[in-house]
Amino acid sequence: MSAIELSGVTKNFGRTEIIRGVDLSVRVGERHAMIGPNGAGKSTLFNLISGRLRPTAGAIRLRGEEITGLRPYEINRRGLSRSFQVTNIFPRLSVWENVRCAVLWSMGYKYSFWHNIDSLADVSERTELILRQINLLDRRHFPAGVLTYAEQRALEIGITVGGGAEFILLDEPTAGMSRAEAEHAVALIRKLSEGRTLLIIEHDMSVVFNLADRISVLVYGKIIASDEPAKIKSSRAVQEAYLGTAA
Amino acid sequence: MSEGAQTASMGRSASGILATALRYAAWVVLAALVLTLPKMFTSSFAFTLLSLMGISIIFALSYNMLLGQTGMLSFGHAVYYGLGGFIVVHAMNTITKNSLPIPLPLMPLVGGVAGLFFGIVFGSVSTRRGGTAFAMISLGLGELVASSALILRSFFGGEEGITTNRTKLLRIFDWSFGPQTQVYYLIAIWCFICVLAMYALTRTPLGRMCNAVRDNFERAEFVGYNPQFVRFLAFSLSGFFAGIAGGLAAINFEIVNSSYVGAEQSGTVLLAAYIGGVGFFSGPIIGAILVTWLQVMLSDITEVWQLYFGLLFVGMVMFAPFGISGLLMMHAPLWHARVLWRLVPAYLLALAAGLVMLTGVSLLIEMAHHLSTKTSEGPMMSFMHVPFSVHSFLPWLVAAVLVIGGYFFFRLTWPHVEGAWHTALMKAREHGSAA
Amino acid sequence: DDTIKIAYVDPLSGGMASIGEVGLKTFQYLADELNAKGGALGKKFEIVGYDNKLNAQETLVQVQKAIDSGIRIITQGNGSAFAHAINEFVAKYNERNPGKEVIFFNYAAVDPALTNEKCSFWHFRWDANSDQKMEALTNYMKDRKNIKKVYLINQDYSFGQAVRSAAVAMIKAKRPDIEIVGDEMHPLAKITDFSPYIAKIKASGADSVITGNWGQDFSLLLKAAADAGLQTDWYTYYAGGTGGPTAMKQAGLNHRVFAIGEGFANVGYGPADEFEKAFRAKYKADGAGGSNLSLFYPRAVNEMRMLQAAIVKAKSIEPGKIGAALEGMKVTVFDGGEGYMRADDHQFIQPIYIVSFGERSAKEPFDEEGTGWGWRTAGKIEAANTVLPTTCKMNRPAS
Amino acid sequence: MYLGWAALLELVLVSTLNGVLYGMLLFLMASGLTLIFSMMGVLNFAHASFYMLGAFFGFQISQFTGFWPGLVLAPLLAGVIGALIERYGLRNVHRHGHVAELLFTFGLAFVIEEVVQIIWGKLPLDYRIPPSLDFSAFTIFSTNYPAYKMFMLLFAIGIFVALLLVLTRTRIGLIIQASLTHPHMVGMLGHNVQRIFMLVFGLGCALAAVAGVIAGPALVTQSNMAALLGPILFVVVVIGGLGSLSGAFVASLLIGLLQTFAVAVNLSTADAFGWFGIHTNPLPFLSDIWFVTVAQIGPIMPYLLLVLILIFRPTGLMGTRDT
Amino acid sequence: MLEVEDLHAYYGKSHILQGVNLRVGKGEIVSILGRNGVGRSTTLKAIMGDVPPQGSIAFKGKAIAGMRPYEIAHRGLGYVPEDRQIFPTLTVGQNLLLGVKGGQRNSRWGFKETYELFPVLHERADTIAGVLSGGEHQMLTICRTLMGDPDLIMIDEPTEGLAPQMVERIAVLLQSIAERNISILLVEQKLTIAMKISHRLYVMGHGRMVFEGSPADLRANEAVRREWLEV
Ligand SMILES: Nc1ncnc2c1ncn2[C@@H]1O[C@H](COP(=O)(O)OP(=O)(O)OP(=O)(O)O)[C@@H](O)[C@H]1O
Ligand SMILES: Nc1ncnc2c1ncn2[C@@H]1O[C@H](COP(=O)(O)OP(=O)(O)OP(=O)(O)O)[C@@H](O)[C@H]1O
Ligand SMILES: [Mg+2]
Ligand SMILES: [Mg+2]
Repeated sequence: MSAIELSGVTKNFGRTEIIRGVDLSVRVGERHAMIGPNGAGKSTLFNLISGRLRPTAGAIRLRGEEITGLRPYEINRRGLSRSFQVTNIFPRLSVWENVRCAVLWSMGYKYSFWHNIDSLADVSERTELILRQINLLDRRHFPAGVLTYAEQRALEIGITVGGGAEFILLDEPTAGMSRAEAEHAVALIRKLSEGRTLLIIEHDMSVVFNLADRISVLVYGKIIASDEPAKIKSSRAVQEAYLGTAA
Repeated sequence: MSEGAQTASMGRSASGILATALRYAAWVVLAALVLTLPKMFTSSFAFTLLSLMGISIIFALSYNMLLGQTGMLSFGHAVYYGLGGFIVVHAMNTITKNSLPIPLPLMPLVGGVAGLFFGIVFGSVSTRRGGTAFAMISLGLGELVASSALILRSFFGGEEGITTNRTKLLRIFDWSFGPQTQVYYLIAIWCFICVLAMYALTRTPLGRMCNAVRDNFERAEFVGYNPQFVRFLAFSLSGFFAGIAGGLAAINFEIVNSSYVGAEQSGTVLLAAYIGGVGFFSGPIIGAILVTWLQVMLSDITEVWQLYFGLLFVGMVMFAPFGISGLLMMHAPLWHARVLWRLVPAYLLALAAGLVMLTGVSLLIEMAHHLSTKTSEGPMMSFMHVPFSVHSFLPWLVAAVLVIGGYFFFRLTWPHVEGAWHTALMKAREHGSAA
Repeated sequence: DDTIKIAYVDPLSGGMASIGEVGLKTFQYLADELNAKGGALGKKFEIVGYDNKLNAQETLVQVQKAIDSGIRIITQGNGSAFAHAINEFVAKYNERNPGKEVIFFNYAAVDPALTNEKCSFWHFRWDANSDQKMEALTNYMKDRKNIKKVYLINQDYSFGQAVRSAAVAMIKAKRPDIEIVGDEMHPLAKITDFSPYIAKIKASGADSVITGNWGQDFSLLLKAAADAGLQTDWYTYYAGGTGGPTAMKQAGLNHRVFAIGEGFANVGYGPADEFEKAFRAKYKADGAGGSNLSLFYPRAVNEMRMLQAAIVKAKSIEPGKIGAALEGMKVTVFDGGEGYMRADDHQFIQPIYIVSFGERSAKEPFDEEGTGWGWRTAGKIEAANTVLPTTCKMNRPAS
Repeated sequence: MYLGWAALLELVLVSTLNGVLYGMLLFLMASGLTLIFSMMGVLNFAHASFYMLGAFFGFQISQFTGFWPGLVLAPLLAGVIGALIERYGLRNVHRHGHVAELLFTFGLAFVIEEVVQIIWGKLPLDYRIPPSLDFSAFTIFSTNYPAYKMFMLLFAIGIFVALLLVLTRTRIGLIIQASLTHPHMVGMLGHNVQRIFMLVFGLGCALAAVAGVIAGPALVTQSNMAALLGPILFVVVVIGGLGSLSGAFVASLLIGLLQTFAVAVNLSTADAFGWFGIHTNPLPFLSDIWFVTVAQIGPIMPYLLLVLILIFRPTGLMGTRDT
Repeated sequence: MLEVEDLHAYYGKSHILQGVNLRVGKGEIVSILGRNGVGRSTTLKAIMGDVPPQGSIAFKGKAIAGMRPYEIAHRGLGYVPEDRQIFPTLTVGQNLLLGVKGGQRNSRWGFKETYELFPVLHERADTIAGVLSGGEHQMLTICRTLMGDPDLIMIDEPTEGLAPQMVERIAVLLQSIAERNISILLVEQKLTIAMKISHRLYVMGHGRMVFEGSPADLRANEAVRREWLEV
């Protein structure tokens, strides 16, 4: 049974059809990359899966269980967590609080107003762990808003994985990072996604090819190929539609 | 914002324990203060004033649960305060009528429940929206309730309202609650409990998620929370505390009327919270104390108190946008680094200059006021016990000199303040890195 | 100390400040007048203004403040709501603080309840209550045969309600033939455009309108009427209120608007005219549009003079004694004629005048708000014909 | 009371006319707020104060030169004051968000009211309609309609058209809206954001003042006229939809008609049930609800409308962006 | 065209630019390379007047240091920020329209040229810009600045988040812009295209320039590359 399964998913905005019948199946535990030209609909697809948008037609399943049209938080509680292409954090909260907020629900504290948040050892430990992994521990007291762009991208990932979700969607996590940072981020992502299912959008081919177990290519709202990296690299269609001469 | 982080990270460390100890100490001191305060004042009016302050502290804090914590700007918070008050009065009257064995001190709780109830009812519709939409809905609801208060006489008692008698309830250790002193202690204790409760609330998962929702509504949805529900909870809870405040007010005045739910009441609490500083828990407390004092006393000092009131607010938002507590907190690091004293001379200079200018300004205002509205009393007036004639040229000259002189004097002193501030901050930084 | 302090608790800021200040000036003038005559028991009168900001809680806070500063006589008038609040407060306070009693003089709050079911020994009212005024008004109207269709329009709050119900009842009783063609209640101080109401009045074919409206509700109502060219007589309570004359002049309703009260300029009673002259001379340019301030509260004059008399009579400034002395006290009222403080409900009984507003003849020296127009007496109802029964069960303090 | 057909027709016609007139008066007052609140997003609680300033300036000027010069000069004066306030006050407050702005204008309202009282006193002024317009334009069913009201109507429409042109012909609207999200970027694209804000705020104040000058003589010119105006203007703007001038126009009409007809209809729940033969009050407590008439609640209907609209259609009637 | 000498800039107390010198000639493509956080973006912001600059900045021979950003823009300096700053509530068309400066005529760039360049923008002309794809955001910002018809355009990481073949197109675009003899000051992360299209290169490190020369020079200069670019 596949972890995330899309069948015949379409999405229109007004007249313009953006997603045109996507069938996609992400296997449990694999690292799955999604590539495709700008405006192909990758982020939109993420928005559909994560419940930010409702599909016009088609069904989306998580572990075989239908999640089409659920609210984002309901989907998140079913174990799917996503990051955003445009950094999306809690700017006025400290770095620490940012991650802690991501941890709280999954630890079962929900809307509690009878626990003292600072005496929740488990929460603090997990938060600290995450911060160490994205190595922002020394910046934890700073309001997230004043971090540099690269740091904010790292925090974005931290918030995404904070809840310990087993399905993780990352939308261009390394965008705007330098080589070095990108490589560090990839290492981090590899570590964090151990034993989880990862679906990642990237334009940086080096990242894609050294991270992904399988790759799907989305072009104008259709998946034109979905296969092992090697096959994708060699596929003509993909060459023309996407990689161009650069790769 | 990051105290939570500090305490958590410092966890079991000695300094952590010290900090916690200090925090509790602070509460104990506060409690002691609350109970001994009346002893310091002789005039019985002090009790009235302190009681009012206690009430508005609760109210302002409950308001800040919305504005400061959850980022919801409400123009109708008095609704929950007022309805709490009305329910309490009705309750008291029924209790008296049927002589039920329920003592007065429990009544605020009734108000709280009422506030909670209406918080849930109105919250369920209004918290669906945020930002300006929410603000405008709250404004609409406020107006609706306020107007209904004049229409639905059987419940609201028209514009003269409904009266009650607090002494007629079951007595415990024969406290009649007739004298203001006893009412003060009732309010003080409730105030203390509520402040404690609301403070605790800010350090719970819900409290933290309120901040998160305030900062980034959408992202909260993607970490598993239903932000609308978070807002709703915050709203209902703040309704609860507002209701308690309203109940206490009803007990204090023994009368409730439409003005309890009115826009004026809602506006005042917004002012109090903001002036005190919505960014800090202590802010609304300070604001409530200040604004209550101004409202009650300013009209004795000058007839044009509204002018000063207005000028104060304009000044505050322009020069202290983070409120009084914001100003104080700026100095916290210096205080910890024990370098605050370095600022004192510069501050005194600036203060002197500022006072000169302000004196000039208020002299101008008072003279203009006298000239315009007191023609019948003749030209003689007195300012700070100095009698003079507004028709003579000298006082105007003096005022002008004070204003302009004060202004330039201030301009001169300001660089010193900044300089002192920076050196102190540098010192504080070193101290910080050393520690 | 050697002053008799009186706390004047009324709006001195905000929307109604204009009215509150007129009252304050009046009382201060009266205090000076009495002091010039030596005060009472060798003590001077002093008026201390307290701003109740037109808010019930604030009213109580200010009263408390006054009491705490040693004041034991409180006077208030604007708004029956606040009068009720003070009345309740004072009653409770006196009960809880025996020996520290305070007394409440009400110079303008006209809700009948204050001297009926809500009456208290510590409350005295110098204004005729709204029922009495209606009694007088209807006594005057019943002889005016040209009145056939009456329209009632009032503010939707207790005072308006009182006016309305009294009017309905009394007209039915005294002139069954008069048809009440409309009975409108409109929200208090919320209407900016009265033309819809005027349209209805027109449609109803009324020849007279009775209204208790005051402030802008009065001015705007009249302006709208004039705009629409409505031709009716207006029987009002507060046409004389600040802004009223200005509005009537602007609306050009020459002697079509009638007002009722215990006294007006141009009543033609010597002493009153003297007083009026002096008063206006003192407060020249303090009135609307830089006009002279005219005496709007003859009742205040009665109140202060009777206070002085009562203190002298009681030989004490103890509120309890003053109250006792006031009960049943008979005096010649400001505009001439007999008046007395009825003991069983503390309602002052006095002659009442119906006046119309418009161009002046030689016999009418005084104008209002610099409009050039002034009051003309249309009728006088003797004190006896303003008496109404009371339901008050006064419980007097022991001793 | 029972009405014949003719009377009914009369009532409907007259009420419609009254409604439109009142609506236009509302729009006149709200037009400035649409610029400041609905375009710039500044919760300007001092709007009514500038309306009042307009009336008083107009009155003062009319004392020397008559009504018409006042109609021009008073708004100019108020506009300049507004612009200065933006330049030296509001601008610094702006970056601290809406609440700060709101409090600033809130305090400003206090200050303006007191200053007005110091200068002109607290009593109403005798601000007269210009003689040239002091006649009745026409008469329907023996109800006169004064020329001044017609003038008011035309003027309101004129302002509406003028504003519409300014906002559609120029990019001012766009620049302001863009500045709400990225002021610096707008600057770096070559637009002087600060100046535009200053001008727009000034213009908004000037429009408020125009309303004051025109409404002053028709209503009561007194130092409390600002307070009496109340939050109704915000209601108009929000119901119309933020960022939409036409919306404000429609909303004004809507509310004008709504209130006028509410008065005209004047039914109570009791009457309504009466038709169905129910004459006993089903809810003995709150008996008031039973006897409340539509006319009584007319003035609060706009707020009801506001709440409903915001819940079910947060963009308002014709709004472009979410409130 | 643009001469910058001894440029300093601060964020609060932290000294970010410590004496930057650079010049851009007419129709020239000049790139600034460097690691993250060395202050490349800040350099552009300082030139644009978005962060207060200290030092001398001359554009077309006139000193522009200390001018307000809109004045600088009116002098013909265009800026494409790294965080795009499109106006999310406005439509694509309106975003472009705002690029046009007041009182500007016979521009080299109008809607027509822009839409030819990126047809997708034409398709989305009436879409709210906030919902555009990352790539489309990038196209939009570049075009918006071009609409202002600048003589020198400063672009901060234009290829960030672009698909490979889109990167190609940007490179081509930049060259075609330069051919219309509009100068370009480019801040790039991706060495490849910078090397390909630049006439001259600067390498920046710790708030000042550490290398200036042609792509060839840089290719030759192993040391600089290792110390300042790679890790
Ligand atoms: N709400 C919307 N209304 C109209 N068009 C939309 C909307 N949301 C997205 N689009 C369009 O759908 C297309 C796909 O957008 P999407 O963000 O998914 O692209 P993408 O694959 O993520 O591209 P990139 O790699 O550049 O981020 C884009 O052309 C965008 O303009
Ligand atoms: N708003 C700010 N406040 C404080 N420091 C800042 C701010 N913006 C940037 N900085 C700091 O200034 C330094 C230079 O920032 P800049 O954005 O110019 O780096 P860069 O060379 O553009 O790197 P990047 O690849 O991240 O864009 C960084 O260390 C950053 O931390
Ligand atoms: Mg994308
Ligand atoms: Mg950068």
